[in-house]
Amino acid sequence: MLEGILEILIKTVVILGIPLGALPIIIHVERRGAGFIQRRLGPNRVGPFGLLQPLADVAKFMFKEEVHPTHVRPFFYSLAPLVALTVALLPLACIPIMAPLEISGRTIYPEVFRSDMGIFYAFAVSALGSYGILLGGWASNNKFSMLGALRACAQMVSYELSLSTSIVAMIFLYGTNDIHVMVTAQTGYWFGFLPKWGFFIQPLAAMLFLVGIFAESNRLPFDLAEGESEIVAGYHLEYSSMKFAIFFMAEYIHMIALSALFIILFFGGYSILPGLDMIPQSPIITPILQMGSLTIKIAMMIWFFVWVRWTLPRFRYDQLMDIGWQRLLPLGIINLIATVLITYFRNQ
Amino acid sequence: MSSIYYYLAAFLFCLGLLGTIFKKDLISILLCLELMMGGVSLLMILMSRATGVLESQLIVFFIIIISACEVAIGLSLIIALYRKKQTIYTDDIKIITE
Amino acid sequence: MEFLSFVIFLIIATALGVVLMMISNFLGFKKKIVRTNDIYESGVNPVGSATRQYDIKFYLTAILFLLFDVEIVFLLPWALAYNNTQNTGFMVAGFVFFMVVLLVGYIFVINSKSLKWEE
Amino acid sequence: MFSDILLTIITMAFALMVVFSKKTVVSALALLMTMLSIAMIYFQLGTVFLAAIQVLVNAGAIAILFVFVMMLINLEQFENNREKGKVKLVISVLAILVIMGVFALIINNNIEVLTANNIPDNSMKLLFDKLFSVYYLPFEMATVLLLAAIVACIVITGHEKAHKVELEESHE
Repeated sequence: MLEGILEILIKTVVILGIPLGALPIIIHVERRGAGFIQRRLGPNRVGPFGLLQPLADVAKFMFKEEVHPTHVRPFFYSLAPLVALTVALLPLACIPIMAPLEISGRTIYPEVFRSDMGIFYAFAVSALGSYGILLGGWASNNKFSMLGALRACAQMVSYELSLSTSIVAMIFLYGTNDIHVMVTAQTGYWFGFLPKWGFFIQPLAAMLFLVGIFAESNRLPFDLAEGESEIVAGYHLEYSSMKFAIFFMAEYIHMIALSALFIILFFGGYSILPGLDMIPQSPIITPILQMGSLTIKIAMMIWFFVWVRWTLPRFRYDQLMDIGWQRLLPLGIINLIATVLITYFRNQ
Repeated sequence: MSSIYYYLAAFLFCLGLLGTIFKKDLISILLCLELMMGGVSLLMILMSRATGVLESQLIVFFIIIISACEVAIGLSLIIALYRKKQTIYTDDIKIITE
Repeated sequence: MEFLSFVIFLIIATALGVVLMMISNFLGFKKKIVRTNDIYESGVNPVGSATRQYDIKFYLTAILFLLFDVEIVFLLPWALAYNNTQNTGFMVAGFVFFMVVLLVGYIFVINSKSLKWEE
Repeated sequence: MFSDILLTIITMAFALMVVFSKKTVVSALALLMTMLSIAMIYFQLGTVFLAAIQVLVNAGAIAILFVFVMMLINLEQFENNREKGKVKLVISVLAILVIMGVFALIINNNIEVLTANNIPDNSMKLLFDKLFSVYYLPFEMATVLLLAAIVACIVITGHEKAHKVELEESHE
């Protein structure tokens, strides 16, 4: 019993520590990437290549004055960032970073809690992400915040539909909910060179999911929730110092968690990247390679997010809703019908 | 497992009933109806566990579908009423229809 | 065991947020200026209250999301059950009916123009 | 054992908040928390799939709908003018206590039967197989019910233009 609790604690610390530790690096990459894409320098003064800039930012967030506006609803005002962060962290609990380990006859699963309903769980929990935003906007008691929160909520909710159609299509094809089985199904090659990734059998579903991630995590081109030119900063307008930083962190962690889900469904999860599997396998090297592969894949996703953010302009709100309801949702439904019918008639 | 969840299910149902009887605004009445549904579904799952009959878990599926429909239509009606009469209190509606 | 690990994860995740919020409470720079705590409205004096009536479309979006979400959520167990059963023809026939109902609802929604945002 | 009692207390506290809170928005948020703690109970009882559905539909969509409506309706213009019929309240509380008492009697007399665990481990698979073979027709009918609900919602709230004209007139 005590051993079990210790195991859970270690796993929890590792699973929470990796994304939180990676956050400053991601933010730094984002800024330097912005500089690179827009042909300017970006932060380069603090430390070599500006590498200490994230630390300086953290220190600044800690020592800033915490403004407590007088017109807010105090309890919910403090609760909102907490809800946002906790809900963003929850989907990480079922994401495995390597294959199950066999240690002295006992199977140790790398994810914090093991369930054959892994994808369901992650999907259900990430659907709660809009509450932090809605609560923050409402508690701020400010017109800009309120409007930003309502916009963000309506947007997240609309894109969740097309996102779930693509999840249904993938679960139908894999025939399972278990993340480890899904990853095993994606290990290996077709014709000797093409990895067996879900992306190559369901490119349309992958596109839907990718657009869904952008909308769910409120990233540009879909960051209507904080469109500076219209509603100043949206739902976190009245937040300052660490509370603002927590909203910021929650957004990035939500992005990381959804990217991890995307990689599990479409890019083989922790399965070893082509090229890296030339290295001879052994019980010690394989888990390291798997973790490395997953890290590389997520890093590529993050770079993709940065790239898109600094390349595309923002959509208008009516365009955003039209894309969600009139383009992506019918595409998702048609894709699902086609997938089911083709699978059925091929097996006849 | 202890039997405490049975009491919880009964408590939720009775509390919902109390609220439905005494609340004056329509939104709170809908909220209390949701509480009652929560109590019933919990009882269904507990009974399915005790008897081993899986069908009672299926009833929970249908309760969820029906509660979704009920809430959607109920709230639409409240919105429509609010636009017409600018009120959501049951007493005011009574006065209007008289 | 599953439940226990979930609860431990939940507690630690929440504790993390609380600790982070505490940090700036203790370390934060403290200065009392009355104007800082005012409502922010682009620097001018605030007009009216924030609890005004917002557009009905937000609400309609949410309501349609609820109904479509229920339909799509029930496709997930269908996708799992399809891979367990021998009687695939029956399953696919039901699926086609389900999808036809979903599409009829969808076409009705689009035709009613309740989701058109531009004026 | 300990977690049972803790979860029960949490759920009861939130349920009481739903009914007795002064602000309707707070009671909607309390309903959300009640739904989430009921989902935790489902999870603890081993029906993970139903817990996920509960979180997705009841907590994720229904509660959000309530919060949205409250923000649309601008509840704060209504004062809390609930009149309290003391006699009615006492009578119904007594009635509910009697119901609970009967319930307690039934539970106490069958305690071994009721606290047994007769669900097999792979119950979800069996459940899905049943839902999509024997109970397929009711399931499809439920879908049609959802269609009817969609149509009803659009029809009920769909008089946007008429409402706008009204508003403009009232402004003038």
